[in-house]
Amino acid sequence: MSANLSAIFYLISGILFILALRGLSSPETSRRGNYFGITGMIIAIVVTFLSVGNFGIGFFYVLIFLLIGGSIGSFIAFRIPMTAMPELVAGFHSLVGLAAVFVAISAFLKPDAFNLGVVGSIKLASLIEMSLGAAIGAITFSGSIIAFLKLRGIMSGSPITFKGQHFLNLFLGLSIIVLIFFLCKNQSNNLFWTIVLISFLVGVLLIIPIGGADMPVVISMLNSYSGWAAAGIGFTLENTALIITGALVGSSGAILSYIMCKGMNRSFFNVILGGWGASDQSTSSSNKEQKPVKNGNADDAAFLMKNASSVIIVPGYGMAVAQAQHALREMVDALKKNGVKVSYAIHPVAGRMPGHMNVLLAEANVPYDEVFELEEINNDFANCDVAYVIGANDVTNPVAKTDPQSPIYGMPVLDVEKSKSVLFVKRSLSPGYAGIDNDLFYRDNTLMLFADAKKMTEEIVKSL
Amino acid sequence: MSANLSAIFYLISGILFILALRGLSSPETSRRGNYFGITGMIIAIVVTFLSVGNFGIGFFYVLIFLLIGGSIGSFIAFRIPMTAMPELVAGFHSLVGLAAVFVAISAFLKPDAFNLGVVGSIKLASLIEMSLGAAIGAITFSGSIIAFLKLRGIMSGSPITFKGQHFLNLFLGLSIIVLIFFLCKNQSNNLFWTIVLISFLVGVLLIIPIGGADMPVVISMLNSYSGWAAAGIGFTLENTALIITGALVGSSGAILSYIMCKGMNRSFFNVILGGWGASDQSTSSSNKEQKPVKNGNADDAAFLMKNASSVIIVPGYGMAVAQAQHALREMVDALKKNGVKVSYAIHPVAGRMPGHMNVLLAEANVPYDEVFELEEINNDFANCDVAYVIGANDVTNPVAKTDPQSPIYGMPVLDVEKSKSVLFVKRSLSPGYAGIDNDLFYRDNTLMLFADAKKMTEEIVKSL
Amino acid sequence: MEIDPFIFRLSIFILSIFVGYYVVWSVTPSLHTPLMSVTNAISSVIIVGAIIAALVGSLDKVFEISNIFGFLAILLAAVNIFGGFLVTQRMLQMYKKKK
Amino acid sequence: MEIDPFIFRLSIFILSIFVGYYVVWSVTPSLHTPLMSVTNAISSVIIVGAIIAALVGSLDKVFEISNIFGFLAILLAAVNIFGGFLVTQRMLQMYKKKK
Ligand SMILES: NC(=O)c1ccc[n+]([C@@H]2O[C@H](COP(=O)([O-])OP(=O)(O)OC[C@H]3O[C@@H](n4cnc5c(N)ncnc54)[C@H](OP(=O)(O)O)[C@@H]3O)[C@@H](O)[C@H]2O)c1
Ligand SMILES: NC(=O)c1ccc[n+]([C@@H]2O[C@H](COP(=O)([O-])OP(=O)(O)OC[C@H]3O[C@@H](n4cnc5c(N)ncnc54)[C@H](OP(=O)(O)O)[C@@H]3O)[C@@H](O)[C@H]2O)c1
Repeated sequence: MSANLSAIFYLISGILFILALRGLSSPETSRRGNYFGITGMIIAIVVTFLSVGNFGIGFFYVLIFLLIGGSIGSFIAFRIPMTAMPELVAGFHSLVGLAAVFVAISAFLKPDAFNLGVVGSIKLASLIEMSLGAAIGAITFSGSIIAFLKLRGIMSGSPITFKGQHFLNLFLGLSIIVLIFFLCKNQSNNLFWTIVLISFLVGVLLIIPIGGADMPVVISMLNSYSGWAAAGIGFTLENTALIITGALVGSSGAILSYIMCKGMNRSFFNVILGGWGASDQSTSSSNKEQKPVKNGNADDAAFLMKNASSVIIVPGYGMAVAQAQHALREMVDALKKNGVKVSYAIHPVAGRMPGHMNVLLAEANVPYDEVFELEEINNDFANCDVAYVIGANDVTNPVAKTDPQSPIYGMPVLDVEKSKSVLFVKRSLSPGYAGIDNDLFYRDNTLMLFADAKKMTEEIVKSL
Repeated sequence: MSANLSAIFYLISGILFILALRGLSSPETSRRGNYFGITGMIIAIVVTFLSVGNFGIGFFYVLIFLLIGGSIGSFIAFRIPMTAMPELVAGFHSLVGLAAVFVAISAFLKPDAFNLGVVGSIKLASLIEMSLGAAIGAITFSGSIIAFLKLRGIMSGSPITFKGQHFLNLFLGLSIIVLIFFLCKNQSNNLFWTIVLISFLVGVLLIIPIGGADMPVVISMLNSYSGWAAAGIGFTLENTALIITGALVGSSGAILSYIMCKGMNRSFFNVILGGWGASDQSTSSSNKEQKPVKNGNADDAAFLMKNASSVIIVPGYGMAVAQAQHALREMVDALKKNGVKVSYAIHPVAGRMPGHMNVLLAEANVPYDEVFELEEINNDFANCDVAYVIGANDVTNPVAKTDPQSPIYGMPVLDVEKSKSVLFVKRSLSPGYAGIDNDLFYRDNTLMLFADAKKMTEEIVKSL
Repeated sequence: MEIDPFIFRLSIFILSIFVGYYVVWSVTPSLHTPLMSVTNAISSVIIVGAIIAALVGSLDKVFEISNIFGFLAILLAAVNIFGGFLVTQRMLQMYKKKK
Repeated sequence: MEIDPFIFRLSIFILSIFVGYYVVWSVTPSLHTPLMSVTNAISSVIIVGAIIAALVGSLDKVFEISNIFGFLAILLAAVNIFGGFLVTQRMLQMYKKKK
């Protein structure tokens, strides 16, 4: 296959990837978008086979490895529960990172295969691109592994900090740059390996000080890194598909982290420099327990909602933990049979991942046109009879509107307190992710339903 | 200047142009955006001088022509009244189109200057690119001239149609393609000139059947054409800045026409195939004059608004015609002094150009945060005491919501009828651009103020 | 193994179309009129071609036929560049926030 | 007068960053989770490099050291490609309109 022809096909596959992301602008077009993505990938792979043109025994092994990898991937994809999406994404990122490292290593060991010169005198530009690609890839790999372990609960979610941590990171980062500089001079194998090793270390060190609950921002940031690594390798291999995709993924990941930080009203650096959620948690959760709260049970809740004309459901992280989405759907079906108008209100950072709640509700067969974003539904609380807050906390906390001292001040919140009555389903009065008390628990129009979200919802279904 | 260096600078200027358009996402960033655009242009021009490197007497003449053109442009820019923006844009487009034609001609006559081969054996790809660029440029030129004449009122705005018009256009379009094909074979001068001439003719024929009021869609479409012409020339000259800019302008113009058509709920083809607004106009404007309307004067209006707690202003094309924006601002100031809450509601296709009303209001020093888009303000009419509709008509017509037979059915409209009372300032009961009667004139809560928009508003100011 | 530069230019062209598409959707409707005038101004970057057309050739024969077309194109494009950017600036200057 | 292909690639890179920027802003927030999984899948196009790494070399020495790294990279990327696209598909399948 001529270089020109394959360049055109790589361009096409890059464009198909753009269309894949574009499809996600609405659920209707998203499935078609995914097919575009798959087509783009197939084109890229086939074109690569044809332009290498080596269909010997090696090709056979390539197919085998593809098949093994593909089977593992498919198996995981079908088996993974929807609640485990955050760690799945983290895990997958680590693989992309490692693959980038391996490709860079192989290019370094056999530059002639990639038209980059011969061993010991690789073209300068290629050398810089491939070592940057390898370094970023390695950071992505080990960082994602840590994120995975924290999210999966294998490693404790609490931030690991020590003195001089930021200095150490800075030092290591600079030393990578210095080493790349020397690598360009003498092209020594050892230097290259050292760069890769230090980068692995940096990945670990960068992520351990970040609290478990901040992992979503981190995942998205690592996503961005994996894109930049791919783009770096793309420059080395002079491959348009890789460059386009790398830039796409790189910028999209960065923007997604930005959107998340904005949704929480925190700065990106605040998140990355770590350790915030966990430390506050203990201090503020103790002093307010004495205040009186209204305590309800499933029958009270069922009675209130049955007689309401409209109910808004506000799901949060607790719904995911309790896997209460199916029970919730049943409850809503029962309410609808009673002629109650029900809709769902999703806060942009409800849960632990952007879009987390939407996926879970979709899994429970909730039609997406009953599910509304904050701006779409926030005015409706004033005209609604019952707000059913299930496992959500911070995203309803009015302190974000009133107290400039509060860590979540300025974060947009759902105005549940405007509805006639508010039901809170949670297990205790303990605070949510931001570690601050929620004044709503003590209000007159609030009824607390202390229980696991799933159990409580199932009981309500029974009472209905 | 080396080819590489100038390529980098052209890339930078392309990116600055992207940033210029990006700046328009909000009024705050828009001015900086414009500076980016200017910087990009300066870079492109300077780099071209440096890479041609010919600073003889020719360079001197170039500067002179630049200066003359620049002075004319600046003079026009400072003198033009804001109400004349539509025809100004049309006029400017024609110049870009003609410039593209001239550059293509010059490239055809002296291909060696552009590294495209020698006279008589120009590279095939370049020949196709330059003849396409010339043809599109020529269509842009003559089409824009017609649009300009119609908008300026020099030519009648009524559609000029004759039998077989579309066939003639189709035939001429095809013949251009055939001629380009032969041009590639024998590179004859005469063929090239013929292509340019036919294209001029096509430009005229394409635009004459379109009614004067549809010109805004046409302008935007011609804008898009001028972009594609520039991109075509960009390929010929192998210039990144031109390619990026051409594609930007080409796609942006196309989308703007699409947005306009969507705002009017008409298909693009419906607009382009022409002649719709004018023919209906006469038929429907006669039969309803008998119905009773409530007729008011300035004092009535002043009384109503002074005692209102909130007023929404709905400006339309008539405000632009009457140049009533300054008087309107004075009226609003007077009302605000009386403690009335006033805001402005702008329909996406109010006036005769997208954003037309916004510019006029801005000219009259109306702060843009008092001016709202349809979706932002449409719910507020229900809670508002007076809607002051000044020179607007179609954009308030409720028939768009109720009558599937109406030509504007499905177009989103401003719900002025929901406010307690509606004041309509216009000179008669005659319909607006779409040529259909407006039921609101005959409603109980409507008061018609028959007068020129400016005069009436000034009288109201006096009565306040 | 060399790739024809045309393919790169094609890639740049297509990606720019995407950028144009998205950039315009992100423009606020109240600035659609300035958008039209500024796109007009930037499309006059065709002046780049005009300058080349005007300048190339022997130093003494300034007004050969092909050069003349170049000079005319410079004139037209210059009207647009100055006119377009200035009128846009004039409009944008008028958009003010409430004091 | 030849332009270094690197500059073209740089242009493509920069324009793609713009496209990525805008494309993501246009993604509806309710699909942010599928967005993360699909970007993960498409970034595995790095498999292109892996295939080259695995295949190039003499026909009989399939498992030279550099090839081995290529094969491993293929394995990892393949997990991602299949896993990423399939899990995205599974999620998207769940988003349904009211019947
Ligand atoms: N979505 C994202 O992308 C993202 C990313 C990073 C951070 N965050 C942060 O995450 C937070 C999300 O807010 P949120 O309101 O969804 O959650 P939240 O504020 O963390 O509160 C979750 C609540 O659920 C309750 N809960 C836990 N397990 C439960 C169970 N099995 N049954 C019933 N209730 C249970 C907990 O109270 P009990 O212990 O009393 O039961 C807790 O108060 C925000 O602060 C946001 O900034 C989100
Ligand atoms: N904005 C765009 O981009 C665009 C593009 C193409 C088409 N359009 C079309 O233009 C129309 C815009 O709607 P619109 O409501 O703004 O305007 P309109 O429906 O055309 O109505 C304008 C009204 O202003 C009145 N008028 C004219 N001169 C006046 C003066 N000197 N003083 C007072 N009143 C005067 C006219 O009534 P009298 O004669 O009785 O005074 C007329 O009914 C829509 O139909 C839209 O589809 C818009």
